[in-house]
Amino acid sequence: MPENGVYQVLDPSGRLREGAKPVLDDEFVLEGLRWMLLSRAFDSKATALQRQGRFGVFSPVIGQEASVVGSAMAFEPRTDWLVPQYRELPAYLMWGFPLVKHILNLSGNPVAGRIPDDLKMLPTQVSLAAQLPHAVGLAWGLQIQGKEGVVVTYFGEGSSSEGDFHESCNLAGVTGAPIVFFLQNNQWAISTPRSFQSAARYFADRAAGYGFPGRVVDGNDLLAVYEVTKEAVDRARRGEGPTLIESITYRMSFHNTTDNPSRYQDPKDLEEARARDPIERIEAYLRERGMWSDEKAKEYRAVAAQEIEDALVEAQQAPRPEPAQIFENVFAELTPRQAAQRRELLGE
Amino acid sequence: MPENGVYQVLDPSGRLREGAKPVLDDEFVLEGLRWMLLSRAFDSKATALQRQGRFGVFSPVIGQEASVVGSAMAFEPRTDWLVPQYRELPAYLMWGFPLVKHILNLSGNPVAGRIPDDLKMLPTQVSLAAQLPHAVGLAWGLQIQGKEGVVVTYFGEGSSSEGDFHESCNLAGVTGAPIVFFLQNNQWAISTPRSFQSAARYFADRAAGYGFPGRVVDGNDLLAVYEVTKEAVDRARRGEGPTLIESITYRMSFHNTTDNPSRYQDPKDLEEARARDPIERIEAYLRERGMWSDEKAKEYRAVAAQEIEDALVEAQQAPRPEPAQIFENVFAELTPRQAAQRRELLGE
Amino acid sequence: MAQLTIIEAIRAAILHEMEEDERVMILGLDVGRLGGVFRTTDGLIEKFGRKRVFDTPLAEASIIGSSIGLAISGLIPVAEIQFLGFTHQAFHQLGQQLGRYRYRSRGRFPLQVTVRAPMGGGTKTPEFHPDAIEAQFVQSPAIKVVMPSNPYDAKGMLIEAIRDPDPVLFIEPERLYRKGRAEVPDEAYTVPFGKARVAREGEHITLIGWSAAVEVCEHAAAKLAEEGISAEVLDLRSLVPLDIESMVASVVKTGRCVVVHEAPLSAGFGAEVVATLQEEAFYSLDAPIARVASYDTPYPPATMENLWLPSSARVVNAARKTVNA
Amino acid sequence: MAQLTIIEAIRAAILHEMEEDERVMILGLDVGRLGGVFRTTDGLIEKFGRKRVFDTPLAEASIIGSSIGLAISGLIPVAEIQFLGFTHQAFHQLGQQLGRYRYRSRGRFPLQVTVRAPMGGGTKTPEFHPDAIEAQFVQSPAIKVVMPSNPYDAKGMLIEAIRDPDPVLFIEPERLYRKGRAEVPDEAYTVPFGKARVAREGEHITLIGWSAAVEVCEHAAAKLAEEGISAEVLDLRSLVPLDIESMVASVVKTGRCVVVHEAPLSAGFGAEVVATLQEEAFYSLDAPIARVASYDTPYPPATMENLWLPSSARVVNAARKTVNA
Ligand SMILES: Cc1ncc(C[n+]2csc(CCOP(=O)(O)OP(=O)(O)O)c2C)c(N)n1
Ligand SMILES: Cc1ncc(C[n+]2csc(CCOP(=O)(O)OP(=O)(O)O)c2C)c(N)n1
Ligand SMILES: [Mg+2]
Ligand SMILES: [Mg+2]
Repeated sequence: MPENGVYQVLDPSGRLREGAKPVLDDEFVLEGLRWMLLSRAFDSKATALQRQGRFGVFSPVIGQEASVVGSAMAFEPRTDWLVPQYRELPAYLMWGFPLVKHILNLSGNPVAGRIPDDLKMLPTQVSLAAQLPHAVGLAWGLQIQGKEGVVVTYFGEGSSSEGDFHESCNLAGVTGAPIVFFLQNNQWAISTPRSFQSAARYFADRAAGYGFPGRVVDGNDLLAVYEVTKEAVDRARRGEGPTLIESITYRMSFHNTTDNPSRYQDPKDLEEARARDPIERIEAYLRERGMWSDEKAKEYRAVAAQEIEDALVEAQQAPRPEPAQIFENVFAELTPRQAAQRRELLGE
Repeated sequence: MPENGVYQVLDPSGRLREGAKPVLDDEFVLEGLRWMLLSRAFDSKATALQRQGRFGVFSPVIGQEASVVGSAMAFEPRTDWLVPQYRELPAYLMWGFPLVKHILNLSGNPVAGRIPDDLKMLPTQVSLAAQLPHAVGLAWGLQIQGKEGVVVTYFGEGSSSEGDFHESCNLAGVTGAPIVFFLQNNQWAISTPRSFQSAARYFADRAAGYGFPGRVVDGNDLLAVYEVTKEAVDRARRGEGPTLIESITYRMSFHNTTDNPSRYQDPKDLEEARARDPIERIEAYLRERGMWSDEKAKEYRAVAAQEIEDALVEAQQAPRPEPAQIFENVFAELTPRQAAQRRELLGE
Repeated sequence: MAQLTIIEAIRAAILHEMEEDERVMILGLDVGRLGGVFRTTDGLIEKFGRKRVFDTPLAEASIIGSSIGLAISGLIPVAEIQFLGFTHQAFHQLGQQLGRYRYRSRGRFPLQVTVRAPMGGGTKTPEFHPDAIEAQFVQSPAIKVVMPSNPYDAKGMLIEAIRDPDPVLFIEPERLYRKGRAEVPDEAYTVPFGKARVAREGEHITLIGWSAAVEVCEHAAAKLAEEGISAEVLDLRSLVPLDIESMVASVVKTGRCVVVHEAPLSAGFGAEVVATLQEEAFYSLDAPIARVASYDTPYPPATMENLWLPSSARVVNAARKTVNA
Repeated sequence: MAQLTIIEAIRAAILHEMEEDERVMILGLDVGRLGGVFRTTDGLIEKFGRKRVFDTPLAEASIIGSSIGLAISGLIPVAEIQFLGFTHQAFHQLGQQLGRYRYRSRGRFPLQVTVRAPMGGGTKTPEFHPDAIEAQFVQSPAIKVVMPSNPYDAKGMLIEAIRDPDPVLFIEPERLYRKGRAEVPDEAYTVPFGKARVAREGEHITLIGWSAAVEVCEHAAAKLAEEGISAEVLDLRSLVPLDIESMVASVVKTGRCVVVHEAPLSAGFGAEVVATLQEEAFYSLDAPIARVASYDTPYPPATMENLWLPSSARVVNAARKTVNA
């Protein structure tokens, strides 16, 4: 992957590239690794629970942990807004979204899974790329009102084929809104390979057509992702407008729990991707610096497992969804017809 | 306008730029000028008729004649397909569309204005950019079937902000379809100036994001427009895929007959644009080469005027639209409900 | 009190709300220097500047989509779509996103957004522009759909829309924009949604319309009066919420009804009106409810649009038949 | 004859038409190696190659829009939209362009295009995916809208759609894709559009449905039979063209009717059915026609969808009330 134009700090074995000077201090990197391990542990647990019918369909982050965590680390959740797609669990958690609420959403209790009022994040989006104009409007609105804050929006390379991508980037360019478009190029949109998605050399090449910079980064390199994103965040904070970042990574698991990649994926590709596992890479880096060991690895994994267990137990205690909730939050007030339908449903 | 990246053969006074070697022979250039003059003459006549209520709303080509004619000259209407927006009258005529039919369309008789069966052109499009995926599908379909032919589609810089632009270019890149995207950047979308439309330096910069070349050309320079388009056509014919051409020109008149540019246009801008009139430029060039004179100018203009008069007279003789036509060409066969409605309308 | 056209009434409403509340902003194609293609926003950019009166790039989905984000940021966007037919370019952002954000965020993000657009034919605009597609929005159940037919309602309902905490699609009757003036109070006032208006009282039959079709009903009622048929005209004004009570009350009184709309007949909102009335007033109906609508074809060439659109003559015919049934 | 699921019947139809006519091609998301997210195109890319089985970029408007051009070039595209809810991203290309090209070109360019998409809830798919928005397409008057409810019709109607010289929106009942098998002839056959199907004969009341709602009607009819109420079940099969004759004939016979659909009530296609019946069979109606539909809210969280979707219990209740009215 170290290719012309693709920013990298660590090589796939976790060694610093020649001349690279990491800007992140080790404690912060450790913190990043913690999130990555939590995400990975959650994905295995959730897959098991989904197979037992306790969770709905979900999309694991496996393979993309550095991409999501490294970028999210560059923001300040107190002032900055997160506008997700659906494959960025660790970012939601880093923004303060409780894992228990995520579990409630996955287990069909989204009412209890509502985003807390003090968190600056929007709900996940399944209508692909539809979140992009929302993110631009939000950033533009902050700018108009002189409010602090930068917006980050995540989306896949597949989603970037939608018209919404274009219209949003173009509007962001025109308004100079403080936004970072974070495109995760994980090589697949369900079964559609990257090469069928676009003939562009890099998706980031599109930024020029909107009048702002585009950057390409090795998405499996936590340090590189952080640095490139941080630069974009700083630009936006200085009022210099949007950046499009293409994070080149790999979806190391199924698209979602209904998918079976063996139908369309060459096992060799997956093997190669596994050799570039972002977690192993950052573990190797930290080990080299004396910050990581087998014991630490065990300890972190145990803590993550416990955190997940606790959240699962807590989720059990949440109130179950009630039929009346079907009619909540439709409008501030139900129309007479809706009110009548509600009475019918509740047998009132 | 001679700027870095903008291809030019003639300077605004009609002199050959240093080192420029025109590839068009003089007869062919004269032919181009003939179309340009016809278009200009038609626009004044049509404006007058519209003011008298004899024509519906229409959009003049004034100022963009070199852009439309120069590009259209690079195609072979016998094999190539024209997919228009609505501001490309001389291109329709060059494809063989009878002026009388154009007049019938403008005067509210589109049934009589149907495109003849043997012409390779699609109807004009008012849903902006909606024609672009049609053009791509058409080019791709020719490619799949091994049929000869290149497709050209015209659209404004305003239309290029629509999602359809993006999706179409991306699909064209992926399929490698034989198509030329011809973007007329006439600086305005109704009252919206080019600077509000996009922060991109050039619209043609967007091509890189789809994996094919983008070119920028002085759209008021007939020779330059021809050459750049011809190159793109040749590429497409060789099976090397799409090109995006940005033709930088100026809308020297109103958007359409309902518009009043004095509300939003700086008169100085218009004056400056007038000094770059594409017709005067090519006339000066031909005069310099001894191919043009005041007499010729008079003669060509007289011929154009006559052609328009003849078409207007012929249009008078076309059968008037009939109520029953409301129900023609809905489906191959009307549904029972539609048939009943038709009977109601006709009092049957 | 001044005599205003619908255009002027709309402008007055926006002006008032922008002066009153600095969070209110407008965005759309050509809303700035040009003042909109119909001049509804004339003079506003001079007063409020480009920050609050924003000429967007030519992309409808991003106009609606960014309005969602603007609202979340704390502003109150009033977005203009140049012609209702071009909401199709933004359909996924309108019904599914704007119309469901309160629901999908479980109340965390209500959206105070107004989307304005002119609708309807009779002015020889090209295809797509005049499409009467109001029923399609009603099928997106969490967006309000309102349609004034006169200057007084236009001002009051637009102020109501801008202040409504939920998204409102405000559809304007293009054909009536400058057709006639009516008394409109100078001060701000609101016309609540979900209340139909009795445009004319009558005894023998109820004519139900909305938007420009109300004028057609009124013409028809005048002609019917000459024949001794007393027609009540009900202007629905809002499709969501729907004033079922007033519809039923009128039809219970008259026992007969004709519904008139500009959209093609099939699956037009007229069908909902008929279905609702036959559910709620079945035993009061003395004759089948008739619908007068455009025909089930694409919008025809401009020279034939008046044959295609529902005319008062067709309404009179339908009413006569209904009364004699 | 083989026992096929709806999925298999659809695949058989496409396979047959592709073998028969080399102009037929398919395009859409994941239609190739994956065989579509529901496997309706399984095995086709292996047989016909990427030229005729094309995995497109992720962009619905370009799938429909390019199909228009493909048809003009001489091919017969069968486009797949992964879930009907995502036709909203393509709405301007569907109703306004695909649905009007014959009209706007005055007959020069008819478009032989089929657009397939699964519709409906009950399988816990996420929001937007299951939206039942069929009525919105009917408001675009020059596109055919057909909705099979069983394997036999799925095959015959899809072949009919592919051969139809006009654009056809072919909506598939996702919930029934693999639910049960039925006899399906091995050879090609067509089921003509505009003919409703009597799924069950009855005397006392007519239950009208389409797509997966037909199954709900059949369950309800079975329960009603236990109570001595003999319900006729009419499967409309095609909304455009609509078989008004069969609807009327059944209701004239029974005098009572319940219409069932998955879309939210307001402005759903049920309204059109009711409005048409009350126009055409007014004097035969012994009670108001009832509608059983989803509620007027956005699609609810998956765990509650079965409370929201029309259930056979609700249909039984409505039928009882109607019969006793
Ligand atoms: C508008 C829309 N079209 C289609 C789908 C169905 N779908 C869900 S995920 C997906 C692939 C997304 O690929 P990408 O954007 O690359 O994200 P990734 O899943 O790789 O993270 C598709 C096609 C959808 N959810 N929304
Ligand atoms: C989808 C759509 N949105 C809006 C309009 C209204 N409209 C007609 S022409 C026009 C401006 C087009 O500008 P451009 O594409 O630059 O072409 P030009 O008129 O300059 O040739 C607009 C906004 C439309 N016809 N279609
Ligand atoms: Mg992807
Ligand atoms: Mg322009």
